[in-house]
Amino acid sequence: MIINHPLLGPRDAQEFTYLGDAGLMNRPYWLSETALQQFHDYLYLRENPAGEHRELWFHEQGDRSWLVVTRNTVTHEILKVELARDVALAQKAANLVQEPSQ
Amino acid sequence: MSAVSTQQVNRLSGGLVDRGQPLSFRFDGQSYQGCSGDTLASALMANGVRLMGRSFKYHRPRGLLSAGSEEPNALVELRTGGRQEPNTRATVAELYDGLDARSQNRWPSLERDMMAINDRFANFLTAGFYYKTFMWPKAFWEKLYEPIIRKAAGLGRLTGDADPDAYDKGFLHCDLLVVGAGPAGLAAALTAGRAGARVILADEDFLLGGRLLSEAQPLADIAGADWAGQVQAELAVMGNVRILPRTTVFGAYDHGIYGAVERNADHVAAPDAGKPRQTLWRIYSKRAIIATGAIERPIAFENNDRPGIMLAGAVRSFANRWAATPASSVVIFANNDDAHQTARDLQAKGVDVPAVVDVRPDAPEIPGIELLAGAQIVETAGRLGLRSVTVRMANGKTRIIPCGALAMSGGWNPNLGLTCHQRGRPVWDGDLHAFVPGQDLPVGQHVAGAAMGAMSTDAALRSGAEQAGEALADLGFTVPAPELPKAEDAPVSLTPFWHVQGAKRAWLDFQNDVTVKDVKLAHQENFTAVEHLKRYTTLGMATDQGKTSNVGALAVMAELTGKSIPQTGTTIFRPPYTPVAMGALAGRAVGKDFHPTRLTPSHAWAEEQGAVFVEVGNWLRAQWFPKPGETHWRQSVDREVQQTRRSVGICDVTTLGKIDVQGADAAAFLNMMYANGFAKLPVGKVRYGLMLREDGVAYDDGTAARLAEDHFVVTTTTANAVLVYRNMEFVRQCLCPDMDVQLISTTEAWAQYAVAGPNARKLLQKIVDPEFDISNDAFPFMACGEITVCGGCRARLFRISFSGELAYEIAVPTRYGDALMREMMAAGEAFDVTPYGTEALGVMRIEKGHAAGNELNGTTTALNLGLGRMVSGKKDCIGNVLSRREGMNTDDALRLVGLKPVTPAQSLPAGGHLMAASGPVDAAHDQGYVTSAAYSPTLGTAIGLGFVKGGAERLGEQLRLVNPLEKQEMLVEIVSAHFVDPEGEKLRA
Amino acid sequence: MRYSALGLIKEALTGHKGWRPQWRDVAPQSHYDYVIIGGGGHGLATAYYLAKVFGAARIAVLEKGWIGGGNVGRNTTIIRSNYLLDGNEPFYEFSLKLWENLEQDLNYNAMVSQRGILNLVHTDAQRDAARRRGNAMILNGSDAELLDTDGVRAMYPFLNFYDARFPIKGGLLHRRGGTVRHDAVAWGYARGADMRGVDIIQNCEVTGLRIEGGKVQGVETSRGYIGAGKVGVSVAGNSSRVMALAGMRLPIESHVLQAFVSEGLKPFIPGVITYGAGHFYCSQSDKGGLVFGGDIDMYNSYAQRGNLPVVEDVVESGMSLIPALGRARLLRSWGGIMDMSMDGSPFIDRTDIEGLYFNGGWCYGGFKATPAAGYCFAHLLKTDRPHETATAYRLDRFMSGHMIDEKGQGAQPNLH
Amino acid sequence: MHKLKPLTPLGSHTPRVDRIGPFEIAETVETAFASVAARNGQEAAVISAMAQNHGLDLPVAGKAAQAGKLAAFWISPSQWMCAAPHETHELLAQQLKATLGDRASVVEQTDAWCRFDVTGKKLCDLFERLTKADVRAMPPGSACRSTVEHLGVFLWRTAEDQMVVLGPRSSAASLHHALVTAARSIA
Repeated sequence: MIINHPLLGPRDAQEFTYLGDAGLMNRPYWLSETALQQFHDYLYLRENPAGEHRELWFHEQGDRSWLVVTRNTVTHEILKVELARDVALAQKAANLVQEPSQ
Repeated sequence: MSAVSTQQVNRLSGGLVDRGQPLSFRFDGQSYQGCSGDTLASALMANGVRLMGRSFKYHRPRGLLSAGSEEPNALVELRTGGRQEPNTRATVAELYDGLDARSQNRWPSLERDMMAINDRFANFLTAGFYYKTFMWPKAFWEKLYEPIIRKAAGLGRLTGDADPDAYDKGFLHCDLLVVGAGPAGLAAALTAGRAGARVILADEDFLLGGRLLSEAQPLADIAGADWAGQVQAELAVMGNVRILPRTTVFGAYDHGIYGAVERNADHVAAPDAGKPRQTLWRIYSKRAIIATGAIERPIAFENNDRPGIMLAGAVRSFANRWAATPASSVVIFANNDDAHQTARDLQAKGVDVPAVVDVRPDAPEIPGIELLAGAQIVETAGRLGLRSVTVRMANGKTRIIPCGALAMSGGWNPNLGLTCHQRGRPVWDGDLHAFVPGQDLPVGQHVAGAAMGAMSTDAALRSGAEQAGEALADLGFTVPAPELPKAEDAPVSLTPFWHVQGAKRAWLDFQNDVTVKDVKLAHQENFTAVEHLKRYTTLGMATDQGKTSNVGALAVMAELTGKSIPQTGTTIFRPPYTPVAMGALAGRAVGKDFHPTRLTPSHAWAEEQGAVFVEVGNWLRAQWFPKPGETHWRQSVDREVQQTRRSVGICDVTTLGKIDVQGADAAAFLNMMYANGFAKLPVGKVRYGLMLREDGVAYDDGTAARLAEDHFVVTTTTANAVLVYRNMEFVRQCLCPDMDVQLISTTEAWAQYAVAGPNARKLLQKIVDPEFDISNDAFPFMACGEITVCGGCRARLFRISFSGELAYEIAVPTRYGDALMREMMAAGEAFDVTPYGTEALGVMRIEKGHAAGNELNGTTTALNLGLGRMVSGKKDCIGNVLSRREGMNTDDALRLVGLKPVTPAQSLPAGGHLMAASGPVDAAHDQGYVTSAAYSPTLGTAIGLGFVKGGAERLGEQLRLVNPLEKQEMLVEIVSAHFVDPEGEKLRA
Repeated sequence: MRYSALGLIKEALTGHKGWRPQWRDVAPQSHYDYVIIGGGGHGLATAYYLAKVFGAARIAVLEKGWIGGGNVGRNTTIIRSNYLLDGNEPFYEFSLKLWENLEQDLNYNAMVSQRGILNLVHTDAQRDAARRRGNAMILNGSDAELLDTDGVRAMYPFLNFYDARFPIKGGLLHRRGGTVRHDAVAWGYARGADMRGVDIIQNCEVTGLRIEGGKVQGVETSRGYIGAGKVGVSVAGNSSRVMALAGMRLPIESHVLQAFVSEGLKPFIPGVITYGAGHFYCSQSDKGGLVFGGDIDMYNSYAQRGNLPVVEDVVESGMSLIPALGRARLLRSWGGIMDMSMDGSPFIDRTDIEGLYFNGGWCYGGFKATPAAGYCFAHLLKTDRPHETATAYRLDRFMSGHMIDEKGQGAQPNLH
Repeated sequence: MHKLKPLTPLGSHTPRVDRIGPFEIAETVETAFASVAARNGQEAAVISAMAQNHGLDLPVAGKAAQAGKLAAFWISPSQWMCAAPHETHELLAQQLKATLGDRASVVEQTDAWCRFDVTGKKLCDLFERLTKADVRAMPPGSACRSTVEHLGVFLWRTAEDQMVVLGPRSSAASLHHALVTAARSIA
């Protein structure tokens, strides 16, 4: 497979290490009432669609960027590639607006 | 048997063979001569050889069916010794001088094969017969039946000798990959090349031209082969076009990546020294054109498998390209016009064509050749080679026609392999009566020429140019259409005809001996799904993967089920297109080069000392340093331990991972990474740290040294250096993106040595430059700092101890590591310093009760390791929450303990299980297991570490250590894991 | 019809006119007591044992394509009971014992061949781990032997003992392990179930689960609604898809595992051998093909095909272990979808929905488990209690912290 | 000067040079390396500081830059590898840190790497056998990280006929073996 790196262009997927469901970026708050249940769901009940899947790839043999790759798990077609750090920063910003308590 | 037979009785005039370059070769010990340009198949044919192999199941005599890579019958063992390659298709084996080939799957000889007895029992050996038998008595399957079956099965032999040849790998990038250099492929490459695109043109043949090389009809006023030569010449001088002959594109993978094997040296006896036999190319293409032509299909009729019965197009290829005929008289059997061309070409070459048998009542006449229209061949004769065919005439009468060969044609199937590799499904073309590529082609893939159903040369040329134009237009090229010669443009004229009705066996899959009867039986037993049909009858499972047999079998099944062929199923192909030598797929990564080797900074020095090395991951580390007179490794290891504990020892610990962590939030970041806290660690101090996975299981431990408020150096275990770095980047980029942290690995930048033992400080004081005070007060336990050594070389010093002794780790830039080791050894002479290896390191850490890889095995928690306290409840960290799950915190949870044999002499087997001192010995009563064990020269007894249920509370209790695997059982006592210096006075001294 | 030597001879002499379909093609009835979703090895075995051992009636197996078309038809045919953990080993030993009597039980020759499995070790730590596992196997009633280098050489002289990057230091030999003709397992169970009245319905895709008041009522299929007393889901790589029809999320990811076969060769590799320093395991089929595989492709996938890097990785490993392989040719590669669980171990459990049961998460270990998985799933479906060898295979074990992690890789499915 | 005698990555006191057909493969030890990573939000500041103090314009992704004795190539978002002659810049990291201060994290990388300068006309014919990177699409002034025979490396195209390969120092021998073997197979 070829992943079109946002900064480096097309790179062989073999340069990357796969982690999985991009939901792993949404780590629950450790002190919440239901932390145990939340962490259980976060770590163990991942998305596993036959179709579009947002997933994390690490460019281990490249620029060491974590990427969020949107890929179809049936056709392997890649529809979108983002820098995970940008995604995470955007989420943080959004979360701050929603739940200022944390 | 080895008198050279020089007369090539079946050699015709003309062709693309160089009679000026005769080549001698051997087949089954008999010497022959062929010409440059021959394949083994054409050379054998020219020499009048028809019998070339035996079939898989019935061991029926077999000759050539085809002229190409789809050949199911003529498989030979090529070369000898380590280079012996089984199952080579004679049709693609280029002839070279001295070639030595042998027939296979026969005993004692090809003519007299004892296993042909199977043919007599054909009634018993029908499809799936073995599922119904060989079950009585029970034991006999493995003891008797299966060994016999296995011996009879298989084709060629592997010698077991190592393959002496080298294989290369490489990576090619292009705008357009053209697969196949026939008319369509050449036209495509020409179009794209002239447009300036990066083009790769690959063909499995050693000559470009594909079918053009086999056809007598010219393109306009020029011979097909000559036109191919002209195009090749033009492409060859284009800087943007790369031509790869002898290169099989075997697989279509995701996103335009194709796998290809170039045969660099299979056309010579052996590769030149240092040169590869084959090269595996991974081709990255933006677009690809599949121009792989078509494969002719046989007709099933009784005994249609005799040597001499071939595909009509193949006969034409041998006659026109290789100037060879399977016999002096050849009958044609067909359901289409194309085969008539074979008759014409053979006649033109002076081969006798007694008749053309055409199943079509309205078949067109062929001037000068008898046409038997509406007739069928119902039987053949000739055990080791065709003698005659029996024809049922249109009027029902039968007629026997003597002949040495039969050229049959049931029509042509587009060669779809690469279009199916991503599960694309071909569709049925009712006009061609064949499957053509469907709409679900791999992204970026186009199909041209006969492969897409453009069967005439003219249509192939034009579709090649068209497809290239389309593909490149997508990429933004402007593509002028090239002027192409006008060529033969006959429409496909064919009446579907699959098999002649009859009671005897009519072959569909020639290699695996699958007949029409087998398909009928499969249908009868409800194996009607095409995949069931294949798996039950083994149809299409042979080395040709059903290239010539799948469609015919589908047609028969369709008749039986009363469905259409497309309703019955389709033919899907999987990689590789043709079998690929394993050597090519492995490339250079074999033997010692399987993985890179990592050497430590003191490696050269250690070699001088005669150290014994051991693989630790990709690292080579000194395991121990034998001294003269030491005959057993234990002597060396015991000495290294004793010398270190008595005075001082030095160990290369460079392999530990080192990660530089900087930034305003560096401390907060480490708080997140480690179970224990680092925020309050003062500058100039080191702290031991434990890392958990998010599931709460411990996975790595190490230290973090704070060199500045915003600067840490983290060490990891050797095994987890890469993983820890990856996880740190994950936390940095994905979980804590707003933290100010920067990371980089420095594992290789620093040579690092542990200096341990009561005299460690004294030794280092001779190395560390005097302006740095490393006295116990100035540089206490767990201190760290940047210093200089040996007169100004920058270095780092950490006062940490894995051995439990007064110990330091000292680091200098790697290039100085060798020199520092030598300096320290010299400085240590006064103290009887010893280098120590990984064994002594292991002994000392067990004596000290430090957990290592055997304890951090991926299933143990901080609690199990006796480090439960380290998991801070005051802060978040990876693994914090899930480490509190009930199942991981039971009272009888496994705890790390020390173990001592009750009889000191006994050594403890790591991996032994622990049972109560008395009572049953079984899994239900398992109390734990031994993780690490060693002989402790310090205590003069074997010691071990292990996990025991509720271990911490069971000190002093005796258990049975059982090792049924090696019939061992012994009593052990549970003791503290800290065998030496439990109070830690030594390391603070 | 029962197969016998006599019957075979009779048919041979009379043109094989008498052979009956090995299973009937039937149209679905409106209601069954038990509906098994998934006509793979596990589903068919479940139906067989439900009917044969537990005396259940009115059973249907629904298969969206052709039976045996999933992983039972695309695996590397290995059977073994060489597991470390107490949650696993008793189950796999139970399975191996069922294999040992399978052919007589089914009256179908699936070519169970206990040729022995050898796991090579290349470091002292690996030997320690092998010793711990071998002992666990023996303590659980299985068999194991620890071989040294010479012991390995005696069995496999053609391995790389001279310039190996990672020298062979011995191996853990499990003599009762071996191989089975994989397709025959599906057909044998199908035939056995069919003979006991089970309806095997091919080309019948389940499109929905009808659930009312927290209880399953039946299944919607491409061939209409089928009522069901109990529904057992046994669909391997499609577990997440099918259970999503019931609104459930599973601790499972679907990954593609490739497998490979070489051209037919005369007998070369006697047993099953697994490399300890690379991703490679290999055996030789009765037809002569070397059947081998390695690691999964590492990314979530529902495509039954893999990519080139894994092919190269597997063959590199194979060549570094068996240098003679260079001259053999790779004939065919294919991919199967593995239901990779979060700890590498499976589930055979009830769900929160009454009457809905789940069997899955087998990673790439499903084939060897076929008989016991079928037996234990049937036991659960019939009695609502887990079979004694399958009590650990609970869906809630991650919440309670009772993972069964043979490889110690944690919640990273592609590493199990 | 201290008394510790350096060893080359290949374990000798003199760098190794191999000439194979049209190729020269030269072990090079005369370069000091230091990584420069901008602190959060400091990328612009670091870039301008490097420009002002060293006259070097830090390059964008995939590129390298040179200014006098100092060179740099991009290795990660907001992170570069700087290079300078070892004899004059053995303390490159300290020198850069002195001018960049808290705007950047600077780390000595000199001995983390072994460096091979591969020179020859048919450079791309050689490297297409070694790396996935499309070397024909890497004009002089390009740099990228990829793999060579299972090793993570930096490829730095310094001239039409020269590629600089940086590999993990501990694997220098394996990397050298890979380069030499590939050269022999086409020389």
